[in-house]
Amino acid sequence: MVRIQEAKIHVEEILGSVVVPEAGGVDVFIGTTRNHANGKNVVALHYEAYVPMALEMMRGIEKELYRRWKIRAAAIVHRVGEVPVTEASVVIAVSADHRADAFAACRYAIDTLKKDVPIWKKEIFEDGEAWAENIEARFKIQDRSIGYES
Amino acid sequence: MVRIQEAKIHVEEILGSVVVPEAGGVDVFIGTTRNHANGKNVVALHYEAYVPMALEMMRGIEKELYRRWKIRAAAIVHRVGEVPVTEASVVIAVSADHRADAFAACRYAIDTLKKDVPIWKKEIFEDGEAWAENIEARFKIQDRSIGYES
Amino acid sequence: MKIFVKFFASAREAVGSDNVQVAVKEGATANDVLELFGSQFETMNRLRPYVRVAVNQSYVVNDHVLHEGDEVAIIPPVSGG
Amino acid sequence: MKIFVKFFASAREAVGSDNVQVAVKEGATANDVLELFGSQFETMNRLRPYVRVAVNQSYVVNDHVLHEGDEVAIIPPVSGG
Repeated sequence: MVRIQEAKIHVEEILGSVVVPEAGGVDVFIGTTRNHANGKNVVALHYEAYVPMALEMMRGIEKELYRRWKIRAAAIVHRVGEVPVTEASVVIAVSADHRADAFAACRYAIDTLKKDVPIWKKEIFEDGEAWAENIEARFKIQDRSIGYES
Repeated sequence: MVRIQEAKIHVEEILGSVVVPEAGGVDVFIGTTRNHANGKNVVALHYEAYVPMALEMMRGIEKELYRRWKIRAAAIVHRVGEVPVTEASVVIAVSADHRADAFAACRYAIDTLKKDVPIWKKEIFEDGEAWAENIEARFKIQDRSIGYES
Repeated sequence: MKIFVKFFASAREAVGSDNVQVAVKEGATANDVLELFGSQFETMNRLRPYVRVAVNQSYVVNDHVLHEGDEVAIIPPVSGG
Repeated sequence: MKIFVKFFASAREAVGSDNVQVAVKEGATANDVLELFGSQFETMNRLRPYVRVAVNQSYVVNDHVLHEGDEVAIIPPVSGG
Protein backbone atom coordinates (compact mmCIF):
# COMPACT_ATOMS: atom_id res chain seq x y z
CA MET A 1 0.00 0.00 0.00
CA VAL A 2 1.38 3.41 -0.93
CA ARG A 3 -0.25 6.74 -0.16
CA ILE A 4 0.39 10.47 -0.11
CA GLN A 5 -1.88 12.39 2.24
CA GLU A 6 -2.34 15.83 3.78
CA ALA A 7 -3.93 14.44 6.92
CA LYS A 8 -1.92 13.50 9.98
CA ILE A 9 -0.52 9.97 9.70
CA HIS A 10 -1.84 7.47 12.23
CA VAL A 11 0.71 4.73 12.81
CA GLU A 12 -1.75 2.21 14.30
CA GLU A 13 -3.88 2.40 11.16
CA ILE A 14 -0.86 1.69 8.95
CA LEU A 15 0.22 -1.15 11.21
CA GLY A 16 -3.25 -2.59 10.82
CA SER A 17 -2.68 -2.75 7.09
CA VAL A 18 0.54 -4.81 7.33
CA VAL A 19 0.02 -7.09 10.32
CA VAL A 20 -1.20 -10.42 9.01
CA PRO A 21 -1.68 -13.66 10.96
CA GLU A 22 1.23 -15.29 9.11
CA ALA A 23 3.80 -12.61 9.96
CA GLY A 24 5.97 -12.77 13.05
CA GLY A 25 7.30 -9.26 13.02
CA VAL A 26 6.91 -5.76 11.67
CA ASP A 27 9.57 -3.12 11.30
CA VAL A 28 8.30 0.43 11.11
CA PHE A 29 10.29 3.54 10.29
CA ILE A 30 8.78 6.87 11.20
CA GLY A 31 10.37 10.08 9.98
CA THR A 32 9.45 12.95 12.26
CA THR A 33 9.93 16.67 11.92
CA ARG A 34 12.96 17.88 13.85
CA ASN A 35 13.06 21.20 15.61
CA HIS A 36 16.52 21.97 14.27
CA ALA A 37 18.43 21.91 10.96
CA ASN A 38 21.92 23.16 10.23
CA GLY A 39 22.14 24.59 13.72
CA LYS A 40 18.97 26.70 13.34
CA ASN A 41 15.59 26.38 15.00
CA VAL A 42 12.90 25.03 12.69
CA VAL A 43 9.50 26.54 13.40
CA ALA A 44 7.56 24.71 10.70
CA LEU A 45 7.98 22.42 7.72
CA HIS A 46 6.15 22.29 4.48
CA TYR A 47 6.23 19.28 2.16
CA GLU A 48 5.26 19.19 -1.48
CA ALA A 49 5.27 16.31 -3.95
CA TYR A 50 5.06 15.65 -7.66
CA VAL A 51 2.20 13.40 -6.67
CA PRO A 52 1.63 11.06 -9.65
CA MET A 53 5.35 10.45 -10.15
CA ALA A 54 6.00 10.10 -6.42
CA LEU A 55 3.20 7.53 -6.10
CA GLU A 56 4.50 5.64 -9.12
CA MET A 57 7.99 5.52 -7.62
CA MET A 58 6.65 4.48 -4.25
CA ARG A 59 4.80 1.62 -5.97
CA GLY A 60 8.10 0.71 -7.65
CA ILE A 61 9.86 0.60 -4.27
CA GLU A 62 7.05 -1.51 -2.85
CA LYS A 63 7.39 -4.03 -5.70
CA GLU A 64 11.16 -4.14 -5.20
CA LEU A 65 10.67 -5.05 -1.53
CA TYR A 66 8.65 -8.13 -2.49
CA ARG A 67 11.24 -9.01 -5.11
CA ARG A 68 14.26 -8.74 -2.83
CA TRP A 69 12.97 -10.02 0.51
CA LYS A 70 10.50 -12.55 1.86
CA ILE A 71 7.94 -10.14 3.23
CA ARG A 72 4.21 -10.41 3.89
CA ALA A 73 3.04 -6.82 3.45
CA ALA A 74 4.38 -3.28 3.12
CA ALA A 75 3.04 0.24 3.49
CA ILE A 76 4.73 3.46 2.42
CA VAL A 77 2.88 6.62 3.41
CA HIS A 78 4.10 10.20 3.01
CA ARG A 79 2.45 13.35 4.26
CA VAL A 80 2.43 16.66 2.37
CA GLY A 81 1.60 20.21 3.43
CA GLU A 82 2.43 21.53 6.88
CA VAL A 83 3.98 18.96 9.23
CA PRO A 84 4.46 20.24 12.81
CA VAL A 85 7.51 19.30 14.88
CA THR A 86 7.33 15.71 16.28
CA GLU A 87 4.62 14.67 13.80
CA ALA A 88 5.34 12.05 11.15
CA SER A 89 6.17 13.07 7.60
CA VAL A 90 6.71 9.50 6.48
CA VAL A 91 5.83 6.05 7.80
CA ILE A 92 7.11 2.81 6.29
CA ALA A 93 5.97 -0.51 7.70
CA VAL A 94 7.00 -3.98 6.55
CA SER A 95 5.82 -7.30 7.97
CA ALA A 96 7.66 -10.56 7.45
CA ASP A 97 7.95 -14.06 8.85
CA HIS A 98 11.50 -13.27 9.96
CA ARG A 99 12.61 -9.94 11.32
CA ALA A 100 15.82 -9.75 9.28
CA ASP A 101 13.68 -9.36 6.15
CA ALA A 102 11.44 -6.76 7.78
CA PHE A 103 14.41 -4.66 8.93
CA ALA A 104 16.27 -4.87 5.61
CA ALA A 105 13.23 -4.08 3.48
CA CYS A 106 12.17 -1.17 5.67
CA ARG A 107 15.66 0.32 5.57
CA TYR A 108 15.88 -0.07 1.81
CA ALA A 109 12.50 1.61 1.36
CA ILE A 110 13.34 4.72 3.36
CA ASP A 111 16.83 4.99 1.83
CA THR A 112 15.43 4.77 -1.69
CA LEU A 113 12.56 7.11 -0.98
CA LYS A 114 14.92 9.77 0.34
CA LYS A 115 17.20 9.42 -2.64
CA ASP A 116 14.75 9.35 -5.52
CA VAL A 117 11.11 10.09 -4.81
CA PRO A 118 10.10 13.61 -5.94
CA ILE A 119 9.06 15.09 -2.62
CA TRP A 120 10.48 18.30 -1.17
CA LYS A 121 10.63 19.84 2.25
CA LYS A 122 10.91 23.53 2.96
CA GLU A 123 12.27 24.43 6.37
CA ILE A 124 10.82 27.58 7.89
CA PHE A 125 13.31 29.14 10.35
CA GLU A 126 12.79 32.08 12.65
CA ASP A 127 14.74 34.27 10.24
CA GLY A 128 14.06 32.83 6.82
CA GLU A 129 13.35 29.63 4.94
CA ALA A 130 15.19 27.10 2.80
CA TRP A 131 14.51 24.06 0.68
CA ALA A 132 16.12 21.07 2.32
CA GLU A 133 18.21 18.66 0.31
CA ASN A 134 18.71 15.02 1.26
CA ILE A 135 22.34 14.07 1.38
CA GLU A 136 21.34 10.85 -0.40
CA ALA A 137 19.88 12.86 -3.26
CA ARG A 138 23.05 14.89 -3.59
CA PHE A 139 25.13 11.75 -4.03
CA LYS A 140 22.74 10.61 -6.70
CA ILE A 141 23.25 13.78 -8.66
CA GLN A 142 27.00 13.33 -8.71
CA ASP A 143 26.31 10.06 -10.52
CA ARG A 144 24.35 11.82 -13.19
CA SER A 145 27.10 11.54 -15.76
CA ILE A 146 26.61 7.77 -15.85
CA GLY A 147 22.92 8.27 -16.55
CA TYR A 148 20.06 6.51 -14.86
CA GLU A 149 17.22 6.30 -17.31
CA SER A 150 14.40 4.44 -15.60
CA MET B 1 11.71 3.02 29.30
CA VAL B 2 11.25 -0.71 29.88
CA ARG B 3 8.03 -2.43 30.87
CA ILE B 4 6.40 -5.85 31.18
CA GLN B 5 2.63 -5.77 31.05
CA GLU B 6 -0.39 -8.04 30.78
CA ALA B 7 -2.48 -5.45 28.98
CA LYS B 8 -2.54 -5.13 25.22
CA ILE B 9 0.36 -3.03 23.91
CA HIS B 10 -0.60 0.22 22.22
CA VAL B 11 2.08 1.24 19.74
CA GLU B 12 1.04 4.92 19.55
CA GLU B 13 1.50 5.28 23.30
CA ILE B 14 5.01 3.83 23.12
CA LEU B 15 5.85 6.04 20.16
CA GLY B 16 4.73 9.01 22.22
CA SER B 17 7.37 8.12 24.79
CA VAL B 18 10.27 8.12 22.30
CA VAL B 19 9.42 10.87 19.82
CA VAL B 20 11.24 14.00 20.92
CA PRO B 21 11.51 17.31 19.03
CA GLU B 22 15.25 16.76 18.46
CA ALA B 23 14.88 13.35 16.81
CA GLY B 24 14.49 12.91 13.08
CA GLY B 25 13.44 9.29 12.99
CA VAL B 26 12.13 6.36 14.97
CA ASP B 27 12.55 2.70 14.21
CA VAL B 28 10.00 0.42 15.78
CA PHE B 29 10.04 -3.36 15.87
CA ILE B 30 6.81 -5.13 16.67
CA GLY B 31 6.80 -8.87 17.32
CA THR B 32 3.37 -10.29 16.63
CA THR B 33 1.88 -13.67 17.34
CA ARG B 34 1.95 -15.89 14.29
CA ASN B 35 -0.79 -18.35 13.49
CA HIS B 36 1.70 -21.10 12.66
CA ALA B 37 4.83 -22.69 14.10
CA ASN B 38 6.73 -25.74 12.86
CA GLY B 39 4.04 -26.36 10.29
CA LYS B 40 1.22 -26.48 12.84
CA ASN B 41 -1.66 -24.10 13.47
CA VAL B 42 -1.23 -22.02 16.59
CA VAL B 43 -4.53 -21.31 18.33
CA ALA B 44 -3.16 -19.30 21.25
CA LEU B 45 0.08 -18.21 22.89
CA HIS B 46 0.93 -17.76 26.49
CA TYR B 47 3.94 -15.78 27.68
CA GLU B 48 5.52 -15.90 31.10
CA ALA B 49 8.51 -14.02 32.48
CA TYR B 50 10.89 -14.10 35.39
CA VAL B 51 9.78 -10.53 35.87
CA PRO B 52 12.43 -8.87 38.08
CA MET B 53 15.33 -10.45 36.18
CA ALA B 54 13.71 -9.76 32.80
CA LEU B 55 13.20 -6.09 33.69
CA GLU B 56 16.77 -5.80 34.94
CA MET B 57 18.10 -7.28 31.69
CA MET B 58 15.83 -5.03 29.62
CA ARG B 59 17.25 -2.04 31.52
CA GLY B 60 20.72 -3.37 30.73
CA ILE B 61 19.88 -3.57 27.03
CA GLU B 62 18.46 -0.05 27.15
CA LYS B 63 21.69 1.30 28.70
CA GLU B 64 23.74 -0.53 26.08
CA LEU B 65 21.77 1.20 23.30
CA TYR B 66 22.75 4.63 24.63
CA ARG B 67 26.34 3.48 25.02
CA ARG B 68 26.70 2.09 21.50
CA TRP B 69 24.65 4.48 19.38
CA LYS B 70 23.69 8.12 19.27
CA ILE B 71 20.04 7.78 20.16
CA ARG B 72 17.53 10.11 21.78
CA ALA B 73 15.15 7.69 23.50
CA ALA B 74 14.28 4.01 23.64
CA ALA B 75 11.37 1.88 24.82
CA ILE B 76 11.32 -1.89 25.30
CA VAL B 77 7.92 -3.31 26.21
CA HIS B 78 6.99 -6.99 26.49
CA ARG B 79 3.57 -8.45 27.11
CA VAL B 80 2.89 -11.54 29.24
CA GLY B 81 -0.12 -13.81 29.59
CA GLU B 82 -2.33 -14.67 26.64
CA VAL B 83 -1.40 -12.92 23.37
CA PRO B 84 -3.88 -13.52 20.54
CA VAL B 85 -2.75 -13.99 16.93
CA THR B 86 -1.76 -10.65 15.25
CA GLU B 87 -1.41 -8.84 18.60
CA ALA B 88 1.99 -7.59 19.74
CA SER B 89 4.02 -9.57 22.24
CA VAL B 90 6.92 -7.12 22.10
CA VAL B 91 7.44 -3.54 20.91
CA ILE B 92 10.84 -1.87 20.72
CA ALA B 93 11.09 1.77 19.65
CA VAL B 94 14.23 3.86 19.28
CA SER B 95 14.45 7.50 18.22
CA ALA B 96 17.62 9.11 16.91
CA ASP B 97 18.84 12.10 14.97
CA HIS B 98 19.94 9.78 12.17
CA ARG B 99 18.04 6.71 11.10
CA ALA B 100 21.10 4.44 10.87
CA ASP B 101 21.42 4.65 14.65
CA ALA B 102 17.71 4.01 15.19
CA PHE B 103 17.73 0.93 12.94
CA ALA B 104 20.93 -0.54 14.43
CA ALA B 105 19.90 0.02 18.03
CA CYS B 106 16.41 -1.38 17.49
CA ARG B 107 17.81 -4.49 15.82
CA TYR B 108 20.37 -5.02 18.57
CA ALA B 109 17.67 -4.69 21.23
CA ILE B 110 15.34 -7.32 19.76
CA ASP B 111 18.22 -9.70 18.97
CA THR B 112 19.56 -9.47 22.53
CA LEU B 113 16.13 -9.72 24.10
CA LYS B 114 15.37 -12.92 22.19
CA LYS B 115 18.70 -14.44 23.14
CA ASP B 116 18.94 -13.64 26.82
CA VAL B 117 15.90 -12.17 28.52
CA PRO B 118 14.07 -14.76 30.69
CA ILE B 119 10.70 -14.76 28.97
CA TRP B 120 9.02 -17.89 27.60
CA LYS B 121 6.27 -18.55 25.13
CA LYS B 122 4.04 -21.61 25.11
CA GLU B 123 2.40 -22.41 21.82
CA ILE B 124 -1.04 -23.94 22.06
CA PHE B 125 -1.80 -26.07 19.00
CA GLU B 126 -5.02 -27.79 18.06
CA ASP B 127 -3.57 -31.11 19.22
CA GLY B 128 -1.25 -30.18 22.04
CA GLU B 129 1.14 -27.55 23.29
CA ALA B 130 4.86 -26.85 23.40
CA TRP B 131 7.30 -24.40 24.89
CA ALA B 132 8.92 -22.49 22.08
CA GLU B 133 12.66 -21.99 21.98
CA ASN B 134 14.34 -19.07 20.24
CA ILE B 135 17.01 -20.19 17.83
CA GLU B 136 19.16 -17.34 19.20
CA ALA B 137 18.87 -18.81 22.70
CA ARG B 138 19.89 -22.23 21.48
CA PHE B 139 23.10 -20.84 19.95
CA LYS B 140 23.85 -19.15 23.24
CA ILE B 141 23.59 -22.42 25.09
CA GLN B 142 26.13 -24.06 22.82
CA ASP B 143 28.53 -21.36 24.05
CA ARG B 144 27.93 -22.31 27.65
CA SER B 145 31.24 -24.08 28.03
CA ILE B 146 33.03 -20.72 27.69
CA GLY B 147 30.87 -19.32 30.50
CA TYR B 148 29.12 -15.99 30.49
CA GLU B 149 28.91 -14.79 34.05
CA SER B 150 27.23 -11.43 34.00
CA MET C 1 6.25 20.68 -31.08
CA LYS C 2 4.54 21.45 -27.79
CA ILE C 3 5.67 20.17 -24.43
CA PHE C 4 4.46 20.78 -20.90
CA VAL C 5 7.07 21.75 -18.33
CA LYS C 6 6.45 21.37 -14.62
CA PHE C 7 8.60 23.02 -11.94
CA PHE C 8 8.82 22.00 -8.32
CA ALA C 9 10.17 23.42 -5.07
CA SER C 10 13.21 25.66 -5.66
CA ALA C 11 12.84 25.34 -9.46
CA ARG C 12 9.25 26.56 -9.22
CA GLU C 13 10.35 29.54 -7.19
CA ALA C 14 13.20 30.23 -9.64
CA VAL C 15 10.90 30.52 -12.65
CA GLY C 16 7.87 31.86 -10.74
CA SER C 17 5.55 29.24 -12.22
CA ASP C 18 4.70 25.60 -11.68
CA ASN C 19 3.49 24.76 -15.14
CA VAL C 20 4.53 26.18 -18.50
CA GLN C 21 3.65 25.11 -22.03
CA VAL C 22 6.46 25.72 -24.52
CA ALA C 23 7.20 25.02 -28.14
CA VAL C 24 10.53 23.34 -28.90
CA LYS C 25 11.95 22.12 -32.20
CA GLU C 26 11.89 18.44 -33.23
CA GLY C 27 14.73 16.49 -31.66
CA ALA C 28 14.98 18.80 -28.64
CA THR C 29 16.39 17.13 -25.54
CA ALA C 30 15.80 17.43 -21.79
CA ASN C 31 18.97 19.48 -21.72
CA ASP C 32 17.56 21.98 -24.23
CA VAL C 33 14.68 22.63 -21.84
CA LEU C 34 17.09 23.28 -18.98
CA GLU C 35 19.02 25.62 -21.28
CA LEU C 36 15.88 27.47 -22.31
CA PHE C 37 14.80 28.25 -18.77
CA GLY C 38 18.35 28.71 -17.50
CA SER C 39 18.90 31.47 -20.04
CA GLN C 40 15.70 33.23 -18.94
CA PHE C 41 16.02 32.87 -15.16
CA GLU C 42 19.33 33.43 -13.43
CA THR C 43 18.31 31.42 -10.33
CA MET C 44 17.23 28.54 -12.56
CA ASN C 45 20.61 28.69 -14.26
CA ARG C 46 22.37 28.33 -10.92
CA LEU C 47 20.18 25.31 -10.07
CA ARG C 48 20.96 23.56 -13.36
CA PRO C 49 23.90 21.44 -12.16
CA TYR C 50 21.73 20.01 -9.38
CA VAL C 51 18.40 19.26 -11.02
CA ARG C 52 17.22 16.03 -12.57
CA VAL C 53 14.68 15.83 -15.37
CA ALA C 54 11.72 13.48 -15.54
CA VAL C 55 9.74 12.90 -18.71
CA ASN C 56 6.25 11.51 -18.34
CA GLN C 57 7.04 10.78 -14.69
CA SER C 58 10.26 8.84 -15.16
CA TYR C 59 13.77 10.17 -14.65
CA VAL C 60 15.72 10.53 -17.89
CA VAL C 61 19.31 11.30 -18.81
CA ASN C 62 19.87 14.86 -19.96
CA ASP C 63 20.25 13.99 -23.64
CA HIS C 64 16.90 12.20 -23.69
CA VAL C 65 15.00 13.24 -26.84
CA LEU C 66 11.55 14.73 -26.27
CA HIS C 67 8.31 14.12 -28.13
CA GLU C 68 5.16 16.12 -28.80
CA GLY C 69 3.01 16.40 -25.69
CA ASP C 70 5.67 15.20 -23.25
CA GLU C 71 5.35 16.20 -19.61
CA VAL C 72 8.82 17.40 -18.64
CA ALA C 73 9.43 17.89 -14.93
CA ILE C 74 12.33 19.85 -13.45
CA ILE C 75 13.23 18.06 -10.24
CA PRO C 76 15.53 19.84 -7.79
CA PRO C 77 17.34 17.71 -5.18
CA VAL C 78 14.60 15.83 -3.34
CA SER C 79 14.13 16.09 0.41
CA GLY C 80 11.29 13.74 1.23
CA GLY C 81 11.32 11.38 4.18
CA MET D 1 22.58 -23.60 54.09
CA LYS D 2 19.21 -22.66 52.65
CA ILE D 3 18.64 -21.52 49.09
CA PHE D 4 15.52 -20.66 47.13
CA VAL D 5 15.09 -22.32 43.77
CA LYS D 6 12.74 -20.94 41.13
CA PHE D 7 11.61 -22.92 38.09
CA PHE D 8 10.18 -21.46 34.91
CA ALA D 9 8.35 -22.69 31.83
CA SER D 10 9.35 -26.28 30.93
CA ALA D 11 11.49 -26.57 34.07
CA ARG D 12 8.52 -25.61 36.21
CA GLU D 13 6.42 -28.27 34.56
CA ALA D 14 9.23 -30.82 34.93
CA VAL D 15 9.41 -30.46 38.71
CA GLY D 16 5.75 -29.57 39.22
CA SER D 17 6.57 -26.48 41.26
CA ASP D 18 7.70 -22.92 40.65
CA ASN D 19 9.44 -22.26 43.92
CA VAL D 20 11.26 -24.66 46.24
CA GLN D 21 13.35 -24.02 49.32
CA VAL D 22 16.19 -26.53 49.74
CA ALA D 23 19.14 -27.09 52.04
CA VAL D 24 22.51 -27.62 50.35
CA LYS D 25 25.96 -28.00 51.88
CA GLU D 26 28.47 -25.15 52.05
CA GLY D 27 30.34 -24.75 48.77
CA ALA D 28 27.48 -26.15 46.69
CA THR D 29 27.45 -24.93 43.08
CA ALA D 30 24.74 -24.11 40.55
CA ASN D 31 25.53 -27.47 39.02
CA ASP D 32 24.81 -29.28 42.29
CA VAL D 33 21.30 -27.80 42.23
CA LEU D 34 20.76 -29.04 38.68
CA GLU D 35 22.02 -32.46 39.79
CA LEU D 36 19.72 -32.52 42.80
CA PHE D 37 16.58 -31.86 40.79
CA GLY D 38 17.77 -33.88 37.80
CA SER D 39 18.10 -36.94 40.01
CA GLN D 40 14.57 -36.50 41.36
CA PHE D 41 12.75 -35.61 38.12
CA GLU D 42 13.47 -37.48 34.93
CA THR D 43 12.11 -34.67 32.72
CA MET D 44 14.29 -32.16 34.55
CA ASN D 45 17.27 -34.43 33.93
CA ARG D 46 16.56 -34.40 30.18
CA LEU D 47 16.36 -30.59 30.25
CA ARG D 48 19.70 -30.20 32.06
CA PRO D 49 21.93 -29.80 28.99
CA TYR D 50 19.74 -26.92 27.80
CA VAL D 51 19.07 -24.85 30.89
CA ARG D 52 20.98 -21.85 32.20
CA VAL D 53 21.17 -20.91 35.86
CA ALA D 54 20.72 -17.42 37.27
CA VAL D 55 21.68 -16.53 40.82
CA ASN D 56 20.07 -13.46 42.33
CA GLN D 57 18.82 -12.54 38.84
CA SER D 58 22.09 -12.76 36.94
CA TYR D 59 23.22 -15.62 34.73
CA VAL D 60 26.11 -17.59 36.21
CA VAL D 61 28.42 -20.32 34.98
CA ASN D 62 27.54 -23.79 36.23
CA ASP D 63 30.38 -24.00 38.74
CA HIS D 64 29.32 -20.75 40.41
CA VAL D 65 29.44 -21.24 44.20
CA LEU D 66 26.20 -20.52 46.06
CA HIS D 67 25.63 -18.67 49.30
CA GLU D 68 23.03 -18.78 52.07
CA GLY D 69 19.75 -17.24 50.93
CA ASP D 70 20.60 -17.17 47.21
CA GLU D 71 17.76 -17.09 44.73
CA VAL D 72 18.67 -19.71 42.15
CA ALA D 73 16.60 -19.70 38.96
CA ILE D 74 16.46 -22.57 36.49
CA ILE D 75 16.09 -20.94 33.08
CA PRO D 76 15.12 -23.14 30.14
CA PRO D 77 15.86 -21.82 26.63
CA VAL D 78 14.11 -18.47 26.42
CA SER D 79 11.48 -17.68 23.80
CA GLY D 80 10.53 -14.07 24.35
CA GLY D 81 10.08 -11.60 21.55
